Amino acid sequence: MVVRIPELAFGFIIPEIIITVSAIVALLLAAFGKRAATGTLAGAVALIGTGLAMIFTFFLWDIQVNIFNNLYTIDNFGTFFKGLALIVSLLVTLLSLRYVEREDIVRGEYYSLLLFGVLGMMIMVSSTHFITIFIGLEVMSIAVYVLCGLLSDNARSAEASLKYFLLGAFATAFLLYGMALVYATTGALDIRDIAGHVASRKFYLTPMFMIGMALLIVGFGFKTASVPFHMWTPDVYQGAPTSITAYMATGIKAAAFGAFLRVFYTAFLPFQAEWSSILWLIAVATMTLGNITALVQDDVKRMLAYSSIAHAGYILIAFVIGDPFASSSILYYCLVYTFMNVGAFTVVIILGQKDQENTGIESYAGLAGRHPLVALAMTIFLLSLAGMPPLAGFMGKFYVLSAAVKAKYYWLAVFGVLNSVVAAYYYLRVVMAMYFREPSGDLRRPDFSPAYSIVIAVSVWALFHMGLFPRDFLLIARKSISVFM
Amino acid sequence: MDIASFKVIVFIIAALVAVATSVLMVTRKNPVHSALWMIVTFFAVAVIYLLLNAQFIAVAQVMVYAGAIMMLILFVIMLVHMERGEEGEAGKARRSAKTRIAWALLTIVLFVEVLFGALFFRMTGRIGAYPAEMVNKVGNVKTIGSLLYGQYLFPFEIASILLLVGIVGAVVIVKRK
Amino acid sequence: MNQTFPLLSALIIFPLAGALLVMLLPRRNAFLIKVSALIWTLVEFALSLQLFFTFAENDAGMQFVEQRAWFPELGIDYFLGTDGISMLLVMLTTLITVLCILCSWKAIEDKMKEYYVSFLVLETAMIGALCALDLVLFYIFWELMLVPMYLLIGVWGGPRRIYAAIKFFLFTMVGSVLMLLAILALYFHYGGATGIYTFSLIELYKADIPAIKQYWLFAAFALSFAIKVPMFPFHTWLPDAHTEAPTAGSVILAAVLLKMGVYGFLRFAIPLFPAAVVAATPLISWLAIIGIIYGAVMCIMQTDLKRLIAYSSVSHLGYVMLGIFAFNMQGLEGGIYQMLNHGISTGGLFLIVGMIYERRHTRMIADFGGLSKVMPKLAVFFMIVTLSSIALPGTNGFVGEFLILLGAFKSNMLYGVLAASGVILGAVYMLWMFQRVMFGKITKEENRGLPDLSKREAAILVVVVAFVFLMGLYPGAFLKKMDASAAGYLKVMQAKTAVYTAAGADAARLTAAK
Amino acid sequence: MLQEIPAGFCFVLSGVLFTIGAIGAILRRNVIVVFMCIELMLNAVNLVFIAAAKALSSMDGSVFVFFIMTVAAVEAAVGLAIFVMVFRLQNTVNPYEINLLKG
Amino acid sequence: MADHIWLIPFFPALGFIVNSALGRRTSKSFVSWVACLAIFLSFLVAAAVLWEFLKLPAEARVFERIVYNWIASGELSVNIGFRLDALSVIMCLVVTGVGFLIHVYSVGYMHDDPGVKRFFIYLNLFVFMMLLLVTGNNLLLMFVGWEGVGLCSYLLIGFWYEKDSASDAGKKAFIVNRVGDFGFLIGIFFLFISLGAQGVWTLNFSEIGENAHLLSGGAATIITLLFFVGAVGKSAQIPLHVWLPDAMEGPTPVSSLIHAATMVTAGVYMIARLNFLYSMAPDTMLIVAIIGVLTAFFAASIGFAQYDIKKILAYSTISQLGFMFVAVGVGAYAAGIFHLMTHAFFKGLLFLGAGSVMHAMSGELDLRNMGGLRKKTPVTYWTFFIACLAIAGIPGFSGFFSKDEILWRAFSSAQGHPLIWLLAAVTAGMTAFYMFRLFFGTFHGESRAAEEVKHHIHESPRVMTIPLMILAFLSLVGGYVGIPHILGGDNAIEKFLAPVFGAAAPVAATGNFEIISAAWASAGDAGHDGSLELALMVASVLIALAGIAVAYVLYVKNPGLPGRFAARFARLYHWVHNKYFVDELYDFLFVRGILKAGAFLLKVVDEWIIEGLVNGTADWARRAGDRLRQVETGYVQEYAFGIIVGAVIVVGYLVVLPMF
Repeated sequence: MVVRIPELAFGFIIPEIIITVSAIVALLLAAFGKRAATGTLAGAVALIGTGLAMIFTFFLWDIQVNIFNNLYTIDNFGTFFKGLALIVSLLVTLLSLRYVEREDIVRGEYYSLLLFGVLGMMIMVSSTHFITIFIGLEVMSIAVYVLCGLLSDNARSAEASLKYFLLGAFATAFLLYGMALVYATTGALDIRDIAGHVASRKFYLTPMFMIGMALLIVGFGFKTASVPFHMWTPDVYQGAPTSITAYMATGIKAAAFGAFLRVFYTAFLPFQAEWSSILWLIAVATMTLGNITALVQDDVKRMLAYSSIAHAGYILIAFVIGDPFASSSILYYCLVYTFMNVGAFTVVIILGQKDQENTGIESYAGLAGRHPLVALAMTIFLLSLAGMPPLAGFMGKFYVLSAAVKAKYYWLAVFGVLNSVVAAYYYLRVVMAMYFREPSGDLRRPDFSPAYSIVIAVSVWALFHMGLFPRDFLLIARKSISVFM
Repeated sequence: MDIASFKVIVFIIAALVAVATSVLMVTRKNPVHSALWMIVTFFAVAVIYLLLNAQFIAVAQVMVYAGAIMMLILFVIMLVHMERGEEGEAGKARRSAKTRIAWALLTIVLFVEVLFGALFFRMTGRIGAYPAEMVNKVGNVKTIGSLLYGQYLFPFEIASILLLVGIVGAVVIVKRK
Repeated sequence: MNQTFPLLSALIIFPLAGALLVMLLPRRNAFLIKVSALIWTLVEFALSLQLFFTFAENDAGMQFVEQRAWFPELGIDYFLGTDGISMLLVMLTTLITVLCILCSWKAIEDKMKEYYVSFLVLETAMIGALCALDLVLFYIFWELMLVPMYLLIGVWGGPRRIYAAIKFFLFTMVGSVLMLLAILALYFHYGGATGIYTFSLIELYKADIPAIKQYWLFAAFALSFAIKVPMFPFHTWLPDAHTEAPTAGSVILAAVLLKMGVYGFLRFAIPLFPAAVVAATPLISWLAIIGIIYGAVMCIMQTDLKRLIAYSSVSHLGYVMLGIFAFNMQGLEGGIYQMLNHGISTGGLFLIVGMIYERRHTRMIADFGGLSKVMPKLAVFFMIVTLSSIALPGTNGFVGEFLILLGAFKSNMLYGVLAASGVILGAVYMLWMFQRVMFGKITKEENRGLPDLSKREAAILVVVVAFVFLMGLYPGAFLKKMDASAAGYLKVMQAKTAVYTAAGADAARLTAAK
Repeated sequence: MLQEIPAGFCFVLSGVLFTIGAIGAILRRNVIVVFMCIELMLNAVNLVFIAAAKALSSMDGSVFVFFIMTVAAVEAAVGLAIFVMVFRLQNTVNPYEINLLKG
Repeated sequence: MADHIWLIPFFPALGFIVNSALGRRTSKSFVSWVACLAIFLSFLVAAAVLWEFLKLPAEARVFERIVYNWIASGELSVNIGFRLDALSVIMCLVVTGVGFLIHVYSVGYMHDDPGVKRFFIYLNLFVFMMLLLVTGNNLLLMFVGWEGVGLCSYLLIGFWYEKDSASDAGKKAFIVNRVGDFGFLIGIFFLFISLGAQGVWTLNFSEIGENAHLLSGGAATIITLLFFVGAVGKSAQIPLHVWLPDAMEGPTPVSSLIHAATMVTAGVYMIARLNFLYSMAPDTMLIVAIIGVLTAFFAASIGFAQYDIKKILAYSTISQLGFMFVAVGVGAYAAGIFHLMTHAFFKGLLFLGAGSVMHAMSGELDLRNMGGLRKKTPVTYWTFFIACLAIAGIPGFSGFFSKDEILWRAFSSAQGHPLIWLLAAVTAGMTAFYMFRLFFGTFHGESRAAEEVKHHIHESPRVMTIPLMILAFLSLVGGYVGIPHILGGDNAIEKFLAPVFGAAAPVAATGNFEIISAAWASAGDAGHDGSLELALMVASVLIALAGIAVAYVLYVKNPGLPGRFAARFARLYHWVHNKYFVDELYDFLFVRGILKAGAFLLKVVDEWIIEGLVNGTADWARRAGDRLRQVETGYVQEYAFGIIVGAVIVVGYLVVLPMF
């Protein structure tokens, strides 16, 4: 009996450690600090921690190493998604600084959970083993289940939390069942072992393995909000605190895609023909359903939720194709999507008040007259979401579509572009309300704060920068994806 | 009766008990009854674990599930007075019995599909390094322990964080204003 | 001016810089905003004059070329250039923008800053789309045109502006997204065949694409451009957009944006897919002819001035398409020339209607009558522009229409004859409109006190009328600029299509032999 | 006579339990019972892991089950807290009465 | 002079520009005299050219000057260039001469009109366009003038734009003309392409003339027919004659200048100008002649039953234009131009006279309210009388020579036919009748005017009467430039024009017509000792005299008779009075037809089909969205069920499907 104590490779997980430590510090501050100042202090801790982690993540670039008995891996792919998770964390923490105060949310714990969620994401995307993936996923999920319900005395928030929790647990059961069946047929939990086993020709297609794979699709499909596993998305996104909605729409989705990608591109690559054909259907259904339902939404937050479903559909297009070009476009898309979505949700936050979110489209009427800059920023985010050049959203779509065309998935591409026309309609509805309508009801001052401005400014800048000079980012994405192919 | 057939008989009994009690769990109107039946299910499953040479897991099953989790659940049920039964008017109106049966049937389709996999199961997997004899020689708990603190140390540590998150989460939710 | 000065880039960037500048101006100072927008566009126009005068007439190729790698891994370049075709359209754009700024002087009082910013951004996009020689760059500018125009219609438009704006946006977008796919398919086809992955148009011109694939790609491009033109069955966004847009919006829409569709055909759809062009020419020609006659008949039925002019655009653009698809010198040059003409005369018509609208706040023909009496100056300008629109000899419209019809007649007599019948209908609807608005007794009391043109308005219209006559009496100034390009274009096209027509003829002979 | 319990038996049993859990999860009208059903589904998963581990002479399955149990415990803690919160705010735990968010 | 021929159109253009630019700031009289001066200067230049021509040998009488290259595209190259030859110089003289007189007349006539400046601006523009039409050296420039005069006609008919009838008439004139222009335009294309097919890409008259022989007969026929469509429109021939009577809504000098003397004759001029083409197409010429004679006849018949004096004159114009078309149709181009000239004199005079009458009668136009003007307006009376004699074809007056030449050529030339002659001769009689009906009705008998009108009746001022007198003089002597050989003259005008038409040796007719015409031609030759010509001349004079006599009987001797006739032949009268209901027919066929079709297209195609598809798609998407949103019930277990459904599908797809 050999006890294999793993080598202490902490050098490679400094970002994770920093995040954990900051989370605990924030927690301690919440527990022991004085009421008034601790919230802000915890926020600062979170910011600093994220920033530090980011710096260290940067140093991990181009390092490829397996650590902790091959349970964990540091590679560009993981590092990219880690960076993404940290960007999300940074942006969401920033915009939470004021939002949390306004909504009277328990602040120390809030930041702590936020950071734990990020930790979960980081673990999830760097794991090469089902156990670590699962644990990471759960760390992330549990944190977010709680975060969803943090709006005080708000039944909707509680309901969102409940729904997310129940369905999350339910879907996790499917995911686990899938993992179990894969394990039962291959005897391996490490995705590279699975791949090796599958490739070693000792293996032939058994139904059980396929069922396992199918159930994994269900599980990841849930986290990425793909049709028909998407139904929780609008409700939860709508009910959750808006900052957390932004967090879910960008961070969780990206991390889920990261893990999804890693598992399928490593373990199940030989079965690409099989899973890509079902994902083809799912992609089309996701885009279409997300967009068409978003058409009739009058609540902007909910509309953005549906739009996030639709965007998952676009990402799935690239997923289906599965060549390096397409995969790298997923990464780029996730990155771009982060900025535009966080930006849009920030505007949603700005327009809200305590206990009154003002997310109905009528609250946006005449915004351009009252607050031209906010309206302009929102327009930029929405247009980017709609894929208008020269914003980054366009480049994202452009790469996805070019990948589709390159791989001769013409119909998928046609569905994609037609959907983007449908999508343009509902994004423009908001623009329309902001610019074309006269304001209705009482005009209360929106809730400005420098933190919001920074988030918005950064997002706008990022959208322009990544739209006009996408090269570096796509090259990074390519390099990241090259670990698989 | 040799040990093997004894095992099978025990397995069959435990399996039947598990199925029966889980059906009861699902069908009881009173949540407290459901919870109690569930505990029985967990015990039955624990028996099967024992049969499958997973002594540690069997014990953990009894302790964690049947003990901790179910107690917690029962506690909450009592706390919020949910034992009164669940069928509110709104729920009744929402879906007819037919629909519910249809839903159940569709779920059973899933089962049939899974069954399909189970029936065609072949030993295709890679044989691991821990045959039963070896494990028995070392001891099941020790083996798992050495794995958890050895090879799986990393997720184990993360699991501790997970527990922390769980605690913080539960506390935050309850203490929020 | 030496050739190394990046004139085209300057033309593209300059309005954008102006937009930023205007954005930074204080909102209170309306006059400052207006004046700086005006000066900015005037300087832009002056810059474009530089382009006009330094343009080498005898060079059929691209001039003022700028090429810089932008995304070399994908073969996307920052690649600009202009030839006799696009150069004139750039001129038109810069000119019309000045007029648009001028005509908005009084009409726009609400959200003035945003208005001028939109306009300047629109100018950037238009010039960019005209100069881009890289497909991705083109597409970016092409789509960029949508947003400011959408805002112009939606924010400063008429009562049904929201519907019109969204209709405009979605119609155009349906076409353009499919074009995007076609661009990509072309890119990968060419890359796959030659190993050179590039979006450079000049490079892609060399592509040799199987006929069937060409049909599909052409269909996607053509759909996009046909919607923009707009050709017959895709025209219904236009009346709404025109009707609801503010004056300057209608002007720029009619004068420049519609030309983008035709320009797209000229620059992209036709030279890239010769086989498809051979096959599609009858279809497009027939659609153009239907457009000419149908648009004219629709005009007769309209009761709203702007709607009427919008439908007349359908008719006029039908001529342009017909001319271009005649594939001879007269048709092509006539088509291009008619684009400029339509910009001037229909732009002028919208300007005039805008001026009337500013005074009366109605566009219904029935609300007018007898305006000649109270607005004699306007009547004169209106008459001249109307006549230019119905292509009276001596005005600009005639030169273009004559060349187009001649070209069409040369390529197919039936086309020429049918299209020429539009000449009659054109007179019918324009004169009837003019009569109902300007002639007769003043029946409405409100019309009695309308002031005549102000100095500013007169200045705008003088420019328009000056171009009407300049282009009508001395078209050589413009035709000469495009001669070499057009001739070169036709030569290339003939060489390209010859393969397919000959192949078609051979195939026909073979089947006949069997 | 069988030497060992065939893994297939366990898989079938697990399938049955999973299905019963799933049916319960979608039909019961008490979130706590729904949650219990989900726990039942997790148990079914555990059964597969254990059976497979046995059949494959591998311990990984058992380890995984250990983690699943941990997660189940955490979920129970958080989940029950959430239920209590919802109950406090809406005075019901019937999932059919909790639908402020829809459409 | 040859280098300065561009001055001919230049002066009116200059007048137009000066007046437009300065008009607002200067006085009425400045504007009017600038306008007159401009025309007069052109007239002087034209006269100088004529003078120079007469000094040159016949073949050299062509001046051509190119100003600049106008449109050049591919093979097409069109210049702005002018060309004067015998034909165009005559036209120039007529246009500027008569035009000048009418300008001067207008100074008086329009004196009190508030729009007088605008009037002169338009008038100058018109003369410019007309001169452009006449002097342009290529077809396209001619077309420019062609459409330009149409525009001016439109502007001037609708001069009093506040009157709906006036602006309607202007529009109608323009649109009907456009129908003709459509033919003209297609003709240009066809000619250009057909000649191009032979390697000659040109629109220049002289080059076309030199290369016309390259065209096939069929092509020539089509081309000439197309051009003829243009001529029919411009010169108000059947079936496009409907605009001219309505055109009388314009000020009377306009009717005189544009709708009698100059513009409407452009069609004749164009055919004469393109004589080399027409001579290649005998079928076309036959059609031209037939259309001409029918127009002449029917227009004259309508003239019987009109009461508006200007309308009567309008129908008379149509009728006379018919004569001219008969002339060019039978190949007698010179005769046509001759008649064009004399007609310009006497018809211009008639209109100016009518204007003078209106001036006297405070704008009254209805024949039924006139009478007895002889005493009060003597100058008008006498000049009008001379014009009537001229148009009636009384020997010695200008109309006699030109009309008789046409009649004789209609009878005798290769393309002519006795039936044409017969109809033309009858028409001549009818002309005499209705002109004298007009004359007697206006100037003789008792005044039927209202009392207050009667008081104001007075002779027009000198500025109006002097042009009348000059025109009367011209109507009297204008014919002497073309005295036929049979009467001892040498037909100077025909000789002068010969170089232009010389090349146009008529080709033998084809088809059925060939036999008949050949027979008659031989008959003509056989009888060409002069006796036949003389006999026919006498016959036509007799017919004309008979017409006058009948008019005298009916309207002076026995004024009650016409009413009884009308009552007797009520139906016929009804038809004639209503101009055979052609307007109504067109209204039904075209105006309403287009409106109906338009309404249909708008409703069905635009709004129903296309918009229906567009909005239908949008609606569909919205409804689908509504449906789909209902799936989001908000019930968490239904969401869970959704996951199960998804799992069933995914598993089924991946596992079960491949099994089959």
